[in-house]
Amino acid sequence: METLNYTLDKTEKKSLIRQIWDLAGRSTFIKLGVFIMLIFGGMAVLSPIWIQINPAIYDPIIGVDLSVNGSVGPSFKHPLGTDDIGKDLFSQLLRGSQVAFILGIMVSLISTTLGTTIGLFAGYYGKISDTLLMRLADIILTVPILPLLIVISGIFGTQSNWIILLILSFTFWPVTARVIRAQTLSLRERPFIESAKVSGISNTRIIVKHLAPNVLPIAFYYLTVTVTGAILVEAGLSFLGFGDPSNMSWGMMLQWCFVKGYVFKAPYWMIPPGLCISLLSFSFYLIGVGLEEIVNPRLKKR
Amino acid sequence: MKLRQFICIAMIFAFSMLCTILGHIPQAQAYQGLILPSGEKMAPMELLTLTPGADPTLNQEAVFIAEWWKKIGIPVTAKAMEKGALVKKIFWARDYDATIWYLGGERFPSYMQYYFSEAEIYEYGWNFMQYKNPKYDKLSSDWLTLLDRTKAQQSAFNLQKIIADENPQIPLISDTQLTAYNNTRWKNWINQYGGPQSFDSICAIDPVGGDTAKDILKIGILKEPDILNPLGTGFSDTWTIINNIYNGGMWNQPTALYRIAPGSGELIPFLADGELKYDNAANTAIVKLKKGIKWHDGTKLTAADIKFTIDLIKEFKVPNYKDCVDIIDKIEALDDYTLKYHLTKKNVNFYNKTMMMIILQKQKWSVIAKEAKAKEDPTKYISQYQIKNPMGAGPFKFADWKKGSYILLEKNSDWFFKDYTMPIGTGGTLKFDLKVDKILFKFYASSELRTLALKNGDIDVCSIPIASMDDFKADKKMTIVEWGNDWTDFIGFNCSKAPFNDPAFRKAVHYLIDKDFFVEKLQQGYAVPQHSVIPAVNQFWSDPKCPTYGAGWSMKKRIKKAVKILKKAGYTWESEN
Amino acid sequence: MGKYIIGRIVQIIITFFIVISIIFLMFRVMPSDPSSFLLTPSMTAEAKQTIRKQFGLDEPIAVQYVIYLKNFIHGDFGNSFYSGRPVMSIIMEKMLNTIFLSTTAVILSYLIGIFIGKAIAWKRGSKAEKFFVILGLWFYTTFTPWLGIMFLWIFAFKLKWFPLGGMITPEKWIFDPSLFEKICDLGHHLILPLITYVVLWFGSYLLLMRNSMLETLKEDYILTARAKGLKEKVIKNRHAARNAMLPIVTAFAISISFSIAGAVLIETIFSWPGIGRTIVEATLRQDYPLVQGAFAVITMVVLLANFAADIAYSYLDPRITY
Amino acid sequence: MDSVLEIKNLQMSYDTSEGPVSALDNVSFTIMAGEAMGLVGESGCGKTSLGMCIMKLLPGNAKITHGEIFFNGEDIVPKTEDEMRKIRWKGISMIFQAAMNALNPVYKVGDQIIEAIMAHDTIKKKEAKEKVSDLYKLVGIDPKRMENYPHEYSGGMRQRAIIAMALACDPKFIIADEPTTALDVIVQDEIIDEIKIIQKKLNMIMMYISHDISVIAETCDKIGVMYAGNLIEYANTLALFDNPLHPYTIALMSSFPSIEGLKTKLNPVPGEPPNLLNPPKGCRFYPRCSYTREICKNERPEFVEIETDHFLACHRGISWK
Repeated sequence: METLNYTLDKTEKKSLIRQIWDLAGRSTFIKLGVFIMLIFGGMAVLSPIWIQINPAIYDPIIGVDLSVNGSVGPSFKHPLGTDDIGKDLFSQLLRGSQVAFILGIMVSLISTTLGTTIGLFAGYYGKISDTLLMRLADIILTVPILPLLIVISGIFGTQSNWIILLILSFTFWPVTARVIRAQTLSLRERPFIESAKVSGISNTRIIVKHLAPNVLPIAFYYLTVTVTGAILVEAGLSFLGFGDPSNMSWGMMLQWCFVKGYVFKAPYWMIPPGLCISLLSFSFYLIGVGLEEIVNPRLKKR
Repeated sequence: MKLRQFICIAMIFAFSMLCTILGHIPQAQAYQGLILPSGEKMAPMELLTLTPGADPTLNQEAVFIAEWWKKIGIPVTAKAMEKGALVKKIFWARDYDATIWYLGGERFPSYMQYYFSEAEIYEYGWNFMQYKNPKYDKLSSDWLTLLDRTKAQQSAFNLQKIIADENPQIPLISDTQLTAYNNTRWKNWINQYGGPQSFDSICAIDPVGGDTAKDILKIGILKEPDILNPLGTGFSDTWTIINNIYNGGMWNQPTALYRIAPGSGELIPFLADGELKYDNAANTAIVKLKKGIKWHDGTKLTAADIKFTIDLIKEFKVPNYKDCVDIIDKIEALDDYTLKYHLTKKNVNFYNKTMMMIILQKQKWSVIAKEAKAKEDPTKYISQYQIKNPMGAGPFKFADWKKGSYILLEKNSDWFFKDYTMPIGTGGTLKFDLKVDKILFKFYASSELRTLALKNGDIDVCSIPIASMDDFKADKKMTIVEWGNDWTDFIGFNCSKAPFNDPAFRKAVHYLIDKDFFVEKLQQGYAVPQHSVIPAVNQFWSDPKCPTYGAGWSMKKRIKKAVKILKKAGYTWESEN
Repeated sequence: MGKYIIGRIVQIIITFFIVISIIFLMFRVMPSDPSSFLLTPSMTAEAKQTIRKQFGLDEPIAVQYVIYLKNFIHGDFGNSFYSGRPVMSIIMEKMLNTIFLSTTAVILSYLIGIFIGKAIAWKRGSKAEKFFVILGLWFYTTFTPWLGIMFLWIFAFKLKWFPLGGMITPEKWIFDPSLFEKICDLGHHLILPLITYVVLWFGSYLLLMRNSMLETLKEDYILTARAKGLKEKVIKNRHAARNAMLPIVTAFAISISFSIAGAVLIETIFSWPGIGRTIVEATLRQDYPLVQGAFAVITMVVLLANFAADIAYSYLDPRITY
Repeated sequence: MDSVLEIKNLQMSYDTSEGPVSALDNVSFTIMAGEAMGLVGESGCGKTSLGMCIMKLLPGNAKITHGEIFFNGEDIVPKTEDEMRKIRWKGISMIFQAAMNALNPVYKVGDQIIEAIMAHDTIKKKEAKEKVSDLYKLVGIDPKRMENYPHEYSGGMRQRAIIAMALACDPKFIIADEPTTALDVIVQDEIIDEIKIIQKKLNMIMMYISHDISVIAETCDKIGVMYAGNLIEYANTLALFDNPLHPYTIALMSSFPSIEGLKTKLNPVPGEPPNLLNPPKGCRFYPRCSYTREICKNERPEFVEIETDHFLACHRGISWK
């Protein structure tokens, strides 16, 4: 990744985001990714509206359709059927969309911001701060994430999405930090940084004004890829029974399906959440790969 | 154009966040803001429960109970915790308002004493509800010394009535355990205590068809036992295996010298020969042993083995059996087949626990005990001792254990009780045919896979989830056995903390719990609502006349009744309409 | 080289020490009590205290920590709370099963991923490239347990081609089969989890290889090779792929170690008695020593794999000398 | 003398996401046996593209749209990749620009040369090795160094090794693409001398690509000047130096210090090369030319022989005739 040589000339007129958008428009991957993502965004928005139709039945946590006996398949009233106690699966799926979006995006925002900042500072200042931060990153990278999260979840005794969010954010930053640091190291030697240094601009200002814009495209790439990681890890945790039991994420839906013994009996219960998890993480990864091809010139067609 | 797209997506995110918040706004209730008689507004509380992965039913019960309690303005939320954390919070720290927990599993319900007596309120004690009632304490400790069964039963009913009226806990439901077996291979399963996988059932079943010698009974279990040491393990799945090697021996399969008939609560001799002779004045008991009982290696099981076991447990203070031996001052082997127990105090635990205790072979265990004494921590050593080849006097011998896959037991052809008929329950008899040649315990990681394996014929018998009931009912090859669980869920209140220190409040919230909803919805009919601390399946001890707190009522009626009780007790609301 | 290796070993030891210390501390501050799982009704208060004492939970944290480290240095991970068995023997037994499955899976998916990745990078811009990239991405982001369940459902439940999980068929092993039968049985059980693993993972190698290959193809020596009039196959395999493999070798060693850690989900779905499942179960039972031990072993494996990858890299790339 | 290489009206363009880029246009020249031809021009003017066209080593998005390349009397433009493979290195070989990366870092240098020989001649490895050893002596490297990896060579040695590699199959024609750019001056001189000597000794034809007209003047018999994908002037070295006709050539010459050390004023060419995505309709040098006329703007000048062996593409030159 040290070959990411995407530096932007200060004299270019278009803004960075604008440029990425212009290029993104040409990537099939990004278009497909955004398309899928918008569908799930729509689902997240639909969730509260759907609940308001009949809160007593469609609430994903406490709504129970008393007229239903046991788990039933799709019908007009319940587009995806109900679970074994008569709760609407469609409303659960919609709520899951919200959880996945909020968790995934928050985790990636926090961890990428953290990673970018740490990477910039470690790369720019070097010396002890660099060594310490990168050793810390190494240690975090050494520890396998899912088992670690299981252990931490077990330790907390009770799970909430906020705890999962925090843990994920603090385990995901090192990947970004490493790449950003490598990039910063090479940028630091560039003439425009040298000249900025000579002209007496403060270090913080150099980092914010000169370095940060140049590493931003890579940060964008990690921003999308981390969302995938966060969604998948949260789903895995929930599936294993370490998720937030007070909410209804997709992993949680699968877990309920599993503990109630409906996995091989009720495809309408088992297939949608798994498919949604996979599709949403797929969409973010697609965008990520599309972005990578843009920000990494070595992958560009000649 | 592209920038507009970006703004669009950003707006969708913002909107969805907003909607999320909107979607979580609670519904308006008729009664809001409960005010205690002391004039304070009731502080928000948590109803603790287990995570869905650990126990889905308990988890959902808490969610719905919290919802119902909200209807009369109690600010409650259900909170799921890992088991270890929950135990620490309720048993150790006592830092909670209300929790869902479960109890039972004992044929003789001695928990009536230790769950509710003031003596157990100390840290780590069993009375985590911190229920104090001197009258109850007196009655329950007396009850433990009553040897007369009728009197003891009446006394137990009185105890249950007090609990039912005072409501330090609210019993909820106990589920019906469902077990299915392959009837093309096996027949005549009996539903004995502990379910069809119990030692009794295995000893009594018949294979279908002729070639019985080749028949392997394949049982699917979920958790692989890690240790086959009866002194160290406390897990029911492990006990399913150990019972068959040792003739039973723990609370979930109480069979040793005697066993308890579930209907009458009487002792039936098993290894023992005839009635137990208790000398009330000297506080001693004499037990005779049947002659000709052999260990798996062919040596005789004698009184010396029993004496050795009790001495061993006393000496090493093995925690699992401590209360079995604590009441024994001294044990003598009068001859090879006669034992004399000297008791320290009068306590029915002698009948109900000591007589059901596991028996270890002196020859084998004296070697282990000797090794243990040399160790730094003998108790730890002996209770964690890895027994490669566990040996008992039971119907099956240990044959093979492939870690991670299976445990194999082989028939003990010299079993004393082969073709033995013994009275069970209220009148029936049970014949230990012992026609099973081998038992194969297969381990599965999930009940899903285990159920499928049963369907595919990979295993012969296992517990099945409610979800599979319809399938199995429709399957002619499968027979389903239902048996009532002797455990019950309950809500325990922290009786030392307002407002749960007020019996009226506890009574009011009891009225709000629709146990029938749990039975019908959560368990789809495969459960029974409980009204007494002792599950109804424990026929002899459970009081059938406990108040039902509005069985069959509608929620409206329940709310009305609860509000009435609370108003009478001086509770008010910030707003009611 | 020697100096570098010593430096790395010191680094590994320090990292390992930090990780196990953190794990230790995490368990000591957790709000739950392991003895809760050994509580049986009818256990007296004294008995409960005895159990706590047995596990050394009544000592102060500092003392526990010193004892823990001392034992660790002697290779003693303590005994499991749940079963009392030495943790090391449980872990070794489970680890073997996990390594058997994961390593086979990683090698297979690695070979498939590299083969396809190489081919599609060569055919840059073709429909096949787009197809495989999207396919690889899709499987890479598929939710593992879900795919496992789907495969079980289709191939084991509906079609009955494969067993429903587990590692062996006990019935077959009871009657002392020949070694060949044992291997066949093991293989039969291995196929479905293996396929799931491979399907899930080949995508990541495919993408890695493709990207690495695309970067390599831009190098001047590829042009030289073409100018030299070498055959396409020679250029693709001898020049491009050989160099593109360099970063993938590092990825390989690391992914073997991570597959061991990531086995949690697959092992749960397929009833595979491995270390991943052990971690989940041990965590649910608050079995500190077992979780600590398993975690320590996994971390060690990861560290050693990284180390091995570095060494292997230096052999494969003559430019690198430590 | 026979013409070994003859290029007629070569046109090549790259497909890019923004549209086709006309990288080569209207390129025609001939190299006779034994001759060394120099190609000069600013960076990005298509010199390397021309070299690649002759080798037919174009990237996937590049296409020869028009023209013929005769090598030994055969047109190689329609040849398939397989046929081309046989011509490469054996017929036409190349000394690459970036010596640093032209050698595969993971193989021994000797092996890489042997590989080239083995790909074309069916000889035993031992013989090939001997041949490489001879080549090493020829270019002035110790044959023992064959067993080393590229990173163990110094820059100059690497360039020599590349020359040895280019000579491995006794090619008829060598394209030297800026072989000395990355080297320091002294080594540069040595290498250039080396190339010159070897070329004469082996009697090969050579195309020497460089942006440094002085280097070319030293090495080559003929000089071609390229500008923005066009070959604008082609003549004998002496003729060109005596009488540069194209304004760009004139400007180019004056922008380099003279070899004789005469102090003339350096005149850098003002402006920037045109964007080849959308080249000027007429003469491509028109926007920077100081002798423009109306016709230059609209009509493209033909590449014609103005004097014997002196070709030119300029309206000014044509009008002179």
